[in-house]
Amino acid sequence: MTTTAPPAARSLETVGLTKSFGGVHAVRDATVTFQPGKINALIGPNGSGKTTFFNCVTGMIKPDAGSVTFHGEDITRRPPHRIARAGIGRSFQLCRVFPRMTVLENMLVAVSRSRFRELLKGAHNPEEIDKARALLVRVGIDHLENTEARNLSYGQQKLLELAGVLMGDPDTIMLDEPAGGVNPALIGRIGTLVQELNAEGRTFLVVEHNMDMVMSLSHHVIVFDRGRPIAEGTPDVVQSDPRVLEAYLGV
Amino acid sequence: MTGTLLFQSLVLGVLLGGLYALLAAGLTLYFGVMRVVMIAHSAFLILAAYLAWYFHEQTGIDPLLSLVVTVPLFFAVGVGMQRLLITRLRPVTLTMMSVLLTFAVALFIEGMIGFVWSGTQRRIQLPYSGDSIEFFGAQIAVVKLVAFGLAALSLGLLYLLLKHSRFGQALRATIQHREAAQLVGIRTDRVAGYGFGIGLATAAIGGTALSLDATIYPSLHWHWIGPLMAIIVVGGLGSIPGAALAAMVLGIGQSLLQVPLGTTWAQTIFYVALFATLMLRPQGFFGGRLAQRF
Amino acid sequence: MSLATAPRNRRRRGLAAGASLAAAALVLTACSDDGAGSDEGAGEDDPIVIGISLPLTGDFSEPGKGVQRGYEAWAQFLNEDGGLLGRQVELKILDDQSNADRVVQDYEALIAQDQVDLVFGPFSTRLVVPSARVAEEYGMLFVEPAGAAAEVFEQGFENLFYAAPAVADDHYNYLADYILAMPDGERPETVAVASMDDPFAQGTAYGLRDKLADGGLEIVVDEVYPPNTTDFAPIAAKIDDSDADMVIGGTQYQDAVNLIVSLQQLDYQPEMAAFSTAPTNPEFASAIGDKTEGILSPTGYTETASYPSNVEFVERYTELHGNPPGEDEANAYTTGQVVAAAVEAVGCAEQGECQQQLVDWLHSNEVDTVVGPLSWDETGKPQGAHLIQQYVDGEIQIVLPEDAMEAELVFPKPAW
Amino acid sequence: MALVVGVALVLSFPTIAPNPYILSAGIVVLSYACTATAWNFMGGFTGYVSLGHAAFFGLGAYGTGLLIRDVGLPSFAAWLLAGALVLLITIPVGIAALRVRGASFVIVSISFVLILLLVFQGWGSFTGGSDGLVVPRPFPDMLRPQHHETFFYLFAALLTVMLVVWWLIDRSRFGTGLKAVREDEDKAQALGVPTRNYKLVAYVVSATFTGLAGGMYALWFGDLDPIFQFSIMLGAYMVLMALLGGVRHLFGPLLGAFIVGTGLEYFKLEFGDTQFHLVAAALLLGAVVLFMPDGIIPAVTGLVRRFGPQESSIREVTAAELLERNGGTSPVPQPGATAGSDGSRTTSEAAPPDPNDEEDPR
Repeated sequence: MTTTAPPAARSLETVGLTKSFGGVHAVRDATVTFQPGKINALIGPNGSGKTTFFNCVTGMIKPDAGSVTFHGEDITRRPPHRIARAGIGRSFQLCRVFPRMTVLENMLVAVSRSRFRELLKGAHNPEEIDKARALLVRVGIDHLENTEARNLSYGQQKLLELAGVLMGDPDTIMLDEPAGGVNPALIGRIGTLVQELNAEGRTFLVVEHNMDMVMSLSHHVIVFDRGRPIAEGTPDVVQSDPRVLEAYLGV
Repeated sequence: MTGTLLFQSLVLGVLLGGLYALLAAGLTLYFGVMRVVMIAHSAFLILAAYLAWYFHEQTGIDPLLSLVVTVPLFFAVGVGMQRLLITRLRPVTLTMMSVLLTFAVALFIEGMIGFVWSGTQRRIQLPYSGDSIEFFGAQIAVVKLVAFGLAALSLGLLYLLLKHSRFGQALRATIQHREAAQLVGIRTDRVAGYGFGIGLATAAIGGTALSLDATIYPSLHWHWIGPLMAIIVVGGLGSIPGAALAAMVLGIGQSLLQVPLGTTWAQTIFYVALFATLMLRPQGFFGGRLAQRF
Repeated sequence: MSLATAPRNRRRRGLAAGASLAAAALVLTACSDDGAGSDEGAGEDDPIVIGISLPLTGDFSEPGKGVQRGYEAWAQFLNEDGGLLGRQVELKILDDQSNADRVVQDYEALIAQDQVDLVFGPFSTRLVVPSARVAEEYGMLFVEPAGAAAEVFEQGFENLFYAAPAVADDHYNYLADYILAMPDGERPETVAVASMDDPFAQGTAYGLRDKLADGGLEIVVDEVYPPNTTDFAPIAAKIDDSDADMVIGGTQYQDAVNLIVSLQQLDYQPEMAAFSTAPTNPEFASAIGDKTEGILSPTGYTETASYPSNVEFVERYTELHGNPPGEDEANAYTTGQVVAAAVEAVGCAEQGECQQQLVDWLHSNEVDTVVGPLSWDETGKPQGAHLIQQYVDGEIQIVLPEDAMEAELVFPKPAW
Repeated sequence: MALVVGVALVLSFPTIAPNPYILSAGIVVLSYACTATAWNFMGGFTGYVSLGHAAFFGLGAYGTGLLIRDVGLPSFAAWLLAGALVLLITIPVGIAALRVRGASFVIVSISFVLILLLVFQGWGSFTGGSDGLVVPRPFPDMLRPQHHETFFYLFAALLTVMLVVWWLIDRSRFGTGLKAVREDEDKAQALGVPTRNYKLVAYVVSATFTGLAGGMYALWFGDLDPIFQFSIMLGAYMVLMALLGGVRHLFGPLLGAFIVGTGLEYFKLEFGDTQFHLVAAALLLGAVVLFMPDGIIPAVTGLVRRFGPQESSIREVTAAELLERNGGTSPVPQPGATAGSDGSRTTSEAAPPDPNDEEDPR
């Protein structure tokens, strides 16, 4: 099991992160510090490199240059599963669950990462299953635990994905467009969940296009354009920044 | 071993490498546009060789002329295969399932060739089959030279097409970053279809070239697919110049190794190179960044 | 266990799996019962059923079909003449797809399920050894037309007989004697050998190679290539570079064509060139562009041989097929003759005791066949040598041994 | 209960079988079932399709044969040691194969068969080369029918071990991690699953069992030839059998092996002297990939669901008939019961039941 998150949140920062695809700079020289214990939002126009940045931080893509530091430790180029174990959980754009596994099995993936010796012990222990069920209750899909995930509605899958991430007890959670494609009622529910979890001491990093959600939820907003941060600050400050308007409207 | 033999082997290696290069370019092209390892590539190669042989057998005309039919035909089959078969697969499992699907296509072709033309080994007998010309002390068979010329010409055309045409740009953009290509307005589905067509067209040309100087039989394609797959990994999956270069290097290597090691062991160079590449530089030795993610 | 899959399910699938296996037995019984019409302890009028497995598809399908023609011709002629022991013979031929697993299954089915009275051998050394073992373990006589490699006779089979004049290693014996008898200054001094990686092809080439090496000739090239080789340029380059006086090809058919064309492309002109199997094929000359002059080849069979049964065989076969029989057909026919001779002598043809009597009879008797009189040692190895043929004036003719000679051996060979 | 009947049927097969040929055909089907089940440790759990498992089959077979011939080990000790050797060899191969996802795995798996074919053909002094290798019989005194019977039980025992291990992994944490790799490897990794090591372990287990099946085959069959042992077709049949039956089901590969095994026999009898068996295998493989990627078991249960309890599937009829034929000791299962109790399809009221849906909802 990973360390249970100490309420004293840990810091995540990147220095000069750069990644290009065949001559196109998706992320260039991005130096960003996220505020620990807060809800951080990452916004920017389409193609501004947010998702690539995300993927570089979580190890899904190896950056060409630069570094990622988590709680003082350099985690650049570590494989994704080790970054996850260090305490960074993430969701995916367009929501990804394990479609041919039941909801409960989906939940248990995050704890199947234990040592090999434990693996051979066989089945999941009751505490894990209890914990999974408790989290399902929390997100409100506990009645579906034996359903295959592909039979869930899109919104239910989003909730399942979030619950699955929580199984690993991450202290920093990165969400890629949590409100994308979801009805307003569910957006409210996700927002509330994020706030509750943040109140428990978890740091959030949210990539989002839904400005209402960003502005109402986040404490700190970072604006990306063409692969690098161009502005940051509280929602109010960012909203009135002319560079942000320029980036969005292409003026 | 004498200097002449060495030079002769070198020349043979270059001639062989040319053919490998053309075929590997096709194989890596499918991978580039669709992330598909096209096991049936070499089966189509053998099919083209059979068509050339059959054409010659029936008409007595030079088998090279069969290209007029086989190249457009194979192009159309390639586009059709991409549209009708490959796109039916679920994107999540595309790489794995496409392997099985193209494997099934390969078996089907092998079975049908055997059914139509029987398992007998075939070879085209041309008036110039035994002819050769001397080149700085090396004897070069005319048929091999024709085959190499055909391969080199096709590769050259492919290069021009990719470098200097709008379609080529779209194709390269699709290979490098499909989503980005879509964002700038490239219809990647159509491009992928044409990419498949071009890949199969290389098999048509390669097959005809092969038929000039080699025996063909239905199960021969297994003999080709292994080296070709190794070449595209060494060259970097999806990289056409990488595939061509790797093909040349390994073709020459095979030919030279044949002198001290013999035919059987010389063939292992491809697999040794494959394993070495995956261990040392999984993205390939001649560029190609795709490999890391797929 | 709270995970999704209920245990109840599992059991049901277990049932299904078990049921399938039982169904397998039934299906298999059903599929295979309809074919064979033979009961054990058949009456006087029932035909004698002979089980054979042949590679009718796959790598060995061409020679396999030749063997099939030979067997069928034998059965047809025999039945026209009144059959065996007064009973008609019936062949039951299965296709083994040139696959060893299959050939064993086939003989197992023929012997254990169809209860055939006799079995004949399949084609190719690779398939002879596994199938001979099945026959051996069921105590069946096993006469085979094609397993000529030495290893066939090293397995300790007691029921196996090879129905041809000589094993692979001895095919070139006459040629070896001829070369070694030549005066020192004249005979070839350097030899290049290239052989397919195949027990039979290597047997022929290495038989000659070893005899020549013992006789003081120098082996300058010794190459082995896998059966699927199609590009012979590198091997030809090596042979050409060695400038050997003589080239020996341990070949089947197509590889010989390819190798010779590659050698011609390099304008390599040896004093002597010997290739196994291929040159006796009727299509050989046109396949290499008629540049055959002087090529040597061993053969176990010649349609012009004057053995009485051969004259009749060639005549009737030519009448039936429009062309004279080749070596594969003749070897198959020989197999039939050998078994028929034993059956007539012992007076029985059925599984059980009879088979051992047939085996014993063959070990101690000589049989006259279309390839001449044959006799065997205790391992089933025939005691003879092959004739040597050469392309002389565009025709393949027997040049060795002298008592069978149709033309004088040409040496050094003219340019090809 | 039903499982017991199934086991009883398998065990009584040698007595039911009318002659040694049928028995040997049963062994072939069982050996197919062993290889397909072994393949399924990799293919079923992780979704990585290996077309080259024939390599491990051949290594197991040759390893067993060579250890008996050259080292003089007793047959079954050689067999176990050969399995251990396959395990060791698979580790570096697996590391190379799994360096890059998907494509390289396929390429390495096929290449490994081709390279072993070359090595085993070329290195004649060690492997016997194209002359083949004769593996001495473990029970030289047995008559052929008896020999078949013994090996039928040996194969059945090996298959049982594999099935039990598969079942254990299926319900373990390790199994959950592997299935997550199959469903979405990136996502699994992002949740902390060390996917590469998991895949490697699954690959090694799969290869080792395939090697053991190969070794057992060598002891039974006796004659090894590189062309037949290191054959791409053998690997392709493993995939076809597993996929046809259903890779996510314990008995899927077994069912597939039964169908393909008898199907091959049928094609041989019907279209013996043509290449049609290749075409048939190709069409079947293509059809499974395109239309039935989950295999027969889910497809049939789906059908049963769709047509309600009054209809019954072919499988049910067969099972019922066979039960009757064998004395009807257990009640004939009600077709409806299967439909209702299939866990993989169980849905609660919240999700719309759509049993034949092959697409992901997203």
